[in-house]
Amino acid sequence: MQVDTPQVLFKNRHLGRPATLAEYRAGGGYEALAATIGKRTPAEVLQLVLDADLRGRGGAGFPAGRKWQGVPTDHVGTRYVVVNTDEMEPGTFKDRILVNADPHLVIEGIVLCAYSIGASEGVFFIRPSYEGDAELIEQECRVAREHGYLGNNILGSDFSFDLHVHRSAGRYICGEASAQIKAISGLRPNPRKGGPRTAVKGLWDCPTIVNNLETLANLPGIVRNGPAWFKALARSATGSGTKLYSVSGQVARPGCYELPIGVTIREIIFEHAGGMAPGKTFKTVIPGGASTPFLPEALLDLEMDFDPMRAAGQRFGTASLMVFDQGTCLVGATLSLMEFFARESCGWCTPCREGIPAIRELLRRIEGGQGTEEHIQMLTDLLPVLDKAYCAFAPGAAEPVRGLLTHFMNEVNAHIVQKRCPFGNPPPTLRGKACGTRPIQFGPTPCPEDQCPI
Amino acid sequence: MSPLPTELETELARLVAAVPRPREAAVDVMYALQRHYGYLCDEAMHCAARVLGMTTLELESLATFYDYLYRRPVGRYVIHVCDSVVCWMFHQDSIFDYLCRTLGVPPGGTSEDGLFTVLPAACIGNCHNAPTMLINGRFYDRLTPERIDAVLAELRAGTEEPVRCK
Amino acid sequence: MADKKQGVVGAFLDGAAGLAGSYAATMTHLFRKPVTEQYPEYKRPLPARTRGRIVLTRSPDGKERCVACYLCSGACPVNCISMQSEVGPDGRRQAAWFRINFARCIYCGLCEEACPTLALQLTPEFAFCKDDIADFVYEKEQLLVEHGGKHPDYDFYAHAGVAAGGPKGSHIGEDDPVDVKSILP
Amino acid sequence: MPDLIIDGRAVSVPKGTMVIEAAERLGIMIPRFCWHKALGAAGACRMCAVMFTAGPVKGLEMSCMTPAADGMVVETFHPEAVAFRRSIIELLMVNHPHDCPVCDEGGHCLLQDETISGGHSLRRFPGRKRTYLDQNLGPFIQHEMNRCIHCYRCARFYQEYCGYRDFGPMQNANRVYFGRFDDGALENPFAGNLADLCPTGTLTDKPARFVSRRWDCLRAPSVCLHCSLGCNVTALSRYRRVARIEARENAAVNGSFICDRGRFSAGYEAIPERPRSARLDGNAVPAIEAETALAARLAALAEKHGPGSIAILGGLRSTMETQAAGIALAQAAGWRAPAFFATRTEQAATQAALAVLTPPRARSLAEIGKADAVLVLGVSPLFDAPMLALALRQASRAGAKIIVADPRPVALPLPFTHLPVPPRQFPAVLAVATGSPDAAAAAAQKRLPFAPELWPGLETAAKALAAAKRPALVFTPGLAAALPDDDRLGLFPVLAQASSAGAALLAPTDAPGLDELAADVAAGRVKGLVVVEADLFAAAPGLAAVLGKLDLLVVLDYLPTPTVAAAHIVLPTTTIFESGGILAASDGRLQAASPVQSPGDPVARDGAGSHPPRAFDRPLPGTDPAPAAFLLDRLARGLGLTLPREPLAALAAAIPALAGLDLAALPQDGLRPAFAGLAAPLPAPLPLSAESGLAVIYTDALFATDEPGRYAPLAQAQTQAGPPVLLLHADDAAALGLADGLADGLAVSLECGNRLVPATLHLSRAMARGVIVVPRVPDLAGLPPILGPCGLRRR
Repeated sequence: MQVDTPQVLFKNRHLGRPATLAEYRAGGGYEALAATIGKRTPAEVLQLVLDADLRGRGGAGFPAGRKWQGVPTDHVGTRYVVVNTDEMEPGTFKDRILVNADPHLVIEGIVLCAYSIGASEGVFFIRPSYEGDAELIEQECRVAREHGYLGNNILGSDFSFDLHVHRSAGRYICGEASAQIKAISGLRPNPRKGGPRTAVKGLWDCPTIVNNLETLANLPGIVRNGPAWFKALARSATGSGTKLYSVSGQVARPGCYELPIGVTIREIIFEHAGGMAPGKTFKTVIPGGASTPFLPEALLDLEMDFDPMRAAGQRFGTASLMVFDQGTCLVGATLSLMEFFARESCGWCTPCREGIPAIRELLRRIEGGQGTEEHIQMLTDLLPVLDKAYCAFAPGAAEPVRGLLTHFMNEVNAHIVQKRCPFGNPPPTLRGKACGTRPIQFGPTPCPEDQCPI
Repeated sequence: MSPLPTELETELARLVAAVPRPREAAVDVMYALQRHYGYLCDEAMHCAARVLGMTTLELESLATFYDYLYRRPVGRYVIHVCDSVVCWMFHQDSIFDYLCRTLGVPPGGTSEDGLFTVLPAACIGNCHNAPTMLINGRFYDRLTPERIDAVLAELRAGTEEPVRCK
Repeated sequence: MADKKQGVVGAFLDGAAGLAGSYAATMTHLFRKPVTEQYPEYKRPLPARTRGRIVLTRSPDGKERCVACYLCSGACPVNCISMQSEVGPDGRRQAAWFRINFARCIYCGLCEEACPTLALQLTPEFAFCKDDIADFVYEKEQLLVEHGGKHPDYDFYAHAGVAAGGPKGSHIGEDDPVDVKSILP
Repeated sequence: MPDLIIDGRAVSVPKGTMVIEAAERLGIMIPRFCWHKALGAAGACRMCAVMFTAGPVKGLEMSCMTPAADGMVVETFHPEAVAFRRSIIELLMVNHPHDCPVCDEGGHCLLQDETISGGHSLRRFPGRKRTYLDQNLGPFIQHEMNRCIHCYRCARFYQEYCGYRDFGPMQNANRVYFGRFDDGALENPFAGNLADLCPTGTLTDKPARFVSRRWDCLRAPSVCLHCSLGCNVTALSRYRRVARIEARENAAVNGSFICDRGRFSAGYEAIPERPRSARLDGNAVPAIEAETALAARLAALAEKHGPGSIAILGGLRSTMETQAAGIALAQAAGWRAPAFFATRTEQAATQAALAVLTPPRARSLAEIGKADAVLVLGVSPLFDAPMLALALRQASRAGAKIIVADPRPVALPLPFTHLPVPPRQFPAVLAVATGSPDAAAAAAQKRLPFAPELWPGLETAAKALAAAKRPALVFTPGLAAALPDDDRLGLFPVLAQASSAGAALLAPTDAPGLDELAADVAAGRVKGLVVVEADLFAAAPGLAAVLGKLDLLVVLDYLPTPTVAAAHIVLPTTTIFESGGILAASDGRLQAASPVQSPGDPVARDGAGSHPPRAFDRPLPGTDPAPAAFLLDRLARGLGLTLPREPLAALAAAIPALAGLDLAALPQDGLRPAFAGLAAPLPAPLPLSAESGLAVIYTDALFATDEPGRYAPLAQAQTQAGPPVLLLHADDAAALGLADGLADGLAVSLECGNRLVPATLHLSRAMARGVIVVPRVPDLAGLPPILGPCGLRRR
């Protein structure tokens, strides 16, 4: 573990077990809450968050404070905080690590957010594969309740807030805020667009704030140490705070690292993640989760921050770096991503429901050596269609394909010219079916046991 | 339709009472019935509809939408093998193929002894340990054929109490 | 100029040459084989695509091709086709009755072009006379033939994508039916 | 009022209008699949993409999801937009089957139109096509899921618009399936609209399956006569048979939809039993012979007993032309004033219900859908006027509070308060609910002291109505005299039958009730009776019982009713599909229907075997029927009388409310006259106060309880076999010693006149005490208003 970078969220990270309440309190835990409830007004907390320029860590990077400002102040009735722990984007596992590292940090952040917007109900939306984490949170919520950090009259004040866990049954689209609200309401989780924002009319038609878990976990630090401290954590001029970077793929030490915002991609991969895995040569990296394009080597010195990356035509996303080596077929990798997107679409709009499977079909043909120039033309024709889909899902799915066609066209052409996969992958016509696929060759992942808190 | 055990009825009533509106408990109730029946058979769907005051179609809308609610019979252990890009990079397809061949089932099929169902799954959030799989709420990391054999043997021996997906 | 100078003899010779030429043409034709064909006795083979009497053909499995889609009657510029569709005993759409009034038909072939199942085809048969004009109204039984006409191999239902030609998903280029309750992601 | 420019033309639209609607105002039809006027935007198909070249929105956007804003410049034919839409079509056609020839939608298919107009003809994609298995969705809707383009119109209509939850989307991604949990009939009584809504052939009209292509049908605007709402329909006819009924857009009445009763109750015009030739004493004769004989017999009767011994009786399912001709004939011949309603009271009540519809108070059906609190009094919306339920659902979706006070158990697809009160308490309920909300609790206790369970509901009703900005009252005509004089409260009456309003407008105030006519016949004061399009056995059993005393019974009708069978002389008339005509809806709206086909046997029956006749050397069989108004006019001429050339116009000129209206040129949306000038309403007597016994409440079913519907084969097929089902409050049943608790399906017999009718008794607690709910079937038409203690007994 690197020690030269400030550890805010992972301060209490222990090997193989979550931090206890005592450990969390020993590190200054719940001080922010004690200093806030009954001592600061909700508006002051909101101002802190606005000043700190805390941006959403779930992918879109929308400023959290601005989102909270949308909550109508005159609303009578319940307001909700929904904690989005549905990360299902391939390559992303930061929330799981975070919950497992320091559950009380998360709980304190949620309560602070609730206090700021005047919410009395919280829903911890968690994906099914994190069942252990759901139980952990439920357990730690009980502990927090016993100690007066949660439930009625928090810390003796007249502020009450309670949190319950809502288990999802698993679909990537549930991570979208409006879809998540529908999922909690027992409706089909199709995203909703148009009409009032969720901050005005969300869960059960009440004002609802949906924030990523990591976003909320930053609150205790901001409240305790102030916005200036938080901004100073970042290494880039425009950024603020630290970020959990999930690094996976062909690196020596895959894992989740807390590093400042603004750190370069090269530094993450080659310093913190220990460089490429033995015997592997860097080819490309997907910098922000599956819905961001492949990043060519030339851009490795890009700062990981929302605005600089957007300016470079890349996306910060969830800061989940997936590193590919020279031996990996990017057509195959894109196909794998498209398999994911095609399966996880909610089926609402045409570009997503029909377009992504069409792309998948074309990529299957190209990967299987039956591709033609016309298929590439069709892929190119489809990308702008995907960009105009109902929600951000299909445009996200278009990104890796666009990255492939922009930066790695030579690889695609090689498939077409050689009429087979130049990396030796067999045709994926029956991929995902027991058909005998690639030559048995199992992952030589180096085992950084010390990275894994579970 | 056989009546549900009293404990289960109590549990369902508790789940429905714990949330602001019964609809919110839809997934939880279906999980509970799935644990009881093994999968969501039509009878389970009718039970859920009765408990939640929703129609079977509304529940079917959800049950078929989601990944971890099974409307077809499954084995005691449902093996979700992650097939997203990082696992793919580490030859997930070979792992999957190996699993299917070892158990003698097609994808989505259940082994003859009724113990295992093999399913491909979207990213399960364990990419740093790729290739990986999830069995009844537990991750199995950095799979190799040997590791798979060991896991299957362990589960077969029943040494591990099943941690059912809730 | 030259004409004016030729004189009487020249004019005579010129006329004689013209006469001789015409006689020569007549004489050669006297000894040529006549082109007249003895029509009723001899019928010249006509190209397959000649637009004559209309028939309703059958698909390779022997079933009626016509699905009574009303496109031919819609396309017909003289409104000589009429029909009524119904559900046949095998669940397929078929014509309850199908009628072409050949007294009105202009053999334009638009119906054949419109026919999406290649059922309706024009044949080279062009001469069919009746004593009573009402006999020109042909019913389905008279129109149906026992073969596939110009397209013996085509079977509409193999491409249609509806169940009537076999179970869903069994046709050319079709996937197996979606299992709504599938547990596969 | 945002001003924008679409394709170079300026348009100004109300705030909140979407660009796709704004374009429609200019006559620019932007391609769409998921967007529908009534359902709004879903943004699912992405077909309506247009280019915004300047203004607040820039670039390619969906016109259905972009509200019009000032300064927008929209290009619908921008190359980028066209290319995008072409791609969408290409994607939709990737999986759409190749089966237009066998698809019923072909010819009026939105997808077909867009595909062809977009120039898509070759499938570039190499993949295989997706297929689905289909479901049996009951008798009305055919399912062919392969054709689905997933526009979600069906699910949005079914679940959101109608509020039924047994049909919807399943699965995700490109496997989304629209259907039911398992095979079975759709529960939604508006499900027929799915066939209209579905932009492809996924959901089509099952009874009309394979019958015809749209282009081969004769089409005409018509008006539904299966309840009193006057929904607008389009009738499609082929070969002298109504092939299909479709909803016709009328923003003021039914919007874009109709109910299944209206859609699937045609077919009576083509049944073999329909009277198609004149009959004289039981023998079919040429029409002229019957008419001559009729004139002679009527003249003789008038000679012998005086013209006052002849009465004419008009139907409540006739057009206003027919009703007016009957009235004119009676007046010209000096016969008794024509009778329409069962009693004078009913006529007065119906007239009063129309008279209260002054411009500030009258509401259309569409306005009921926009009300913010509705009190429904004495009407069970789903059965008495199905489309009213859909309007209430729309009001409820927008947040309106709905209160239904009706003795019957009421089921509605929306949250509502049900006050099960017997009819005699309607005035009390009305007074409390429309009175002061603060005094409501006290008033409720005072006026309904015996029903404490109703007090909270009444109080909520009073509060909701008082707090509402646009409250509305839906009422049954009996209550017209008791209505509060409050211009804020909108009024919408629901009448008994399609032409009740017409009869009420036209009938002279001295018109007798059918009960009086029965007494006159029984006493021998009436010797001759001319019945125009009415079935006495259903409408007036008392009169039907004494028909034998008549010297002459003449029936003009298009339905094979028992009255027709009993007649001495029958003259066949035409249906609304053959003659058209004007109908007045329950809110007094005058609407014109056009004829769509000629009378005569359908081609299917006319000819040998499966073929229509080959030679047209004989008159078209079955073409004797003529519009009843013509027949009456000819009859008048036979009697040496002259009727006005247009009896309706002449009669209307004399009625203040209708005077000055040009009935020959009614606008497309219909015309609602101001009824201020209508004859002052008679004080309608209060409904019966029953002290002992059970008050009989007739109720309609969704199908085949209206008169034409009873003769429609398809509607008839929807009725349950077996004895009629009666409904009784469980406590009443216990008091009568019939059952203890909520036992269902008791076999009972019901005393009806001098017969005992077997019936099945169902018990309920969601209904009023002291009433018995009886289906409106002819078998049970002759029940007394109050069923004595022995009227209902165990079988």
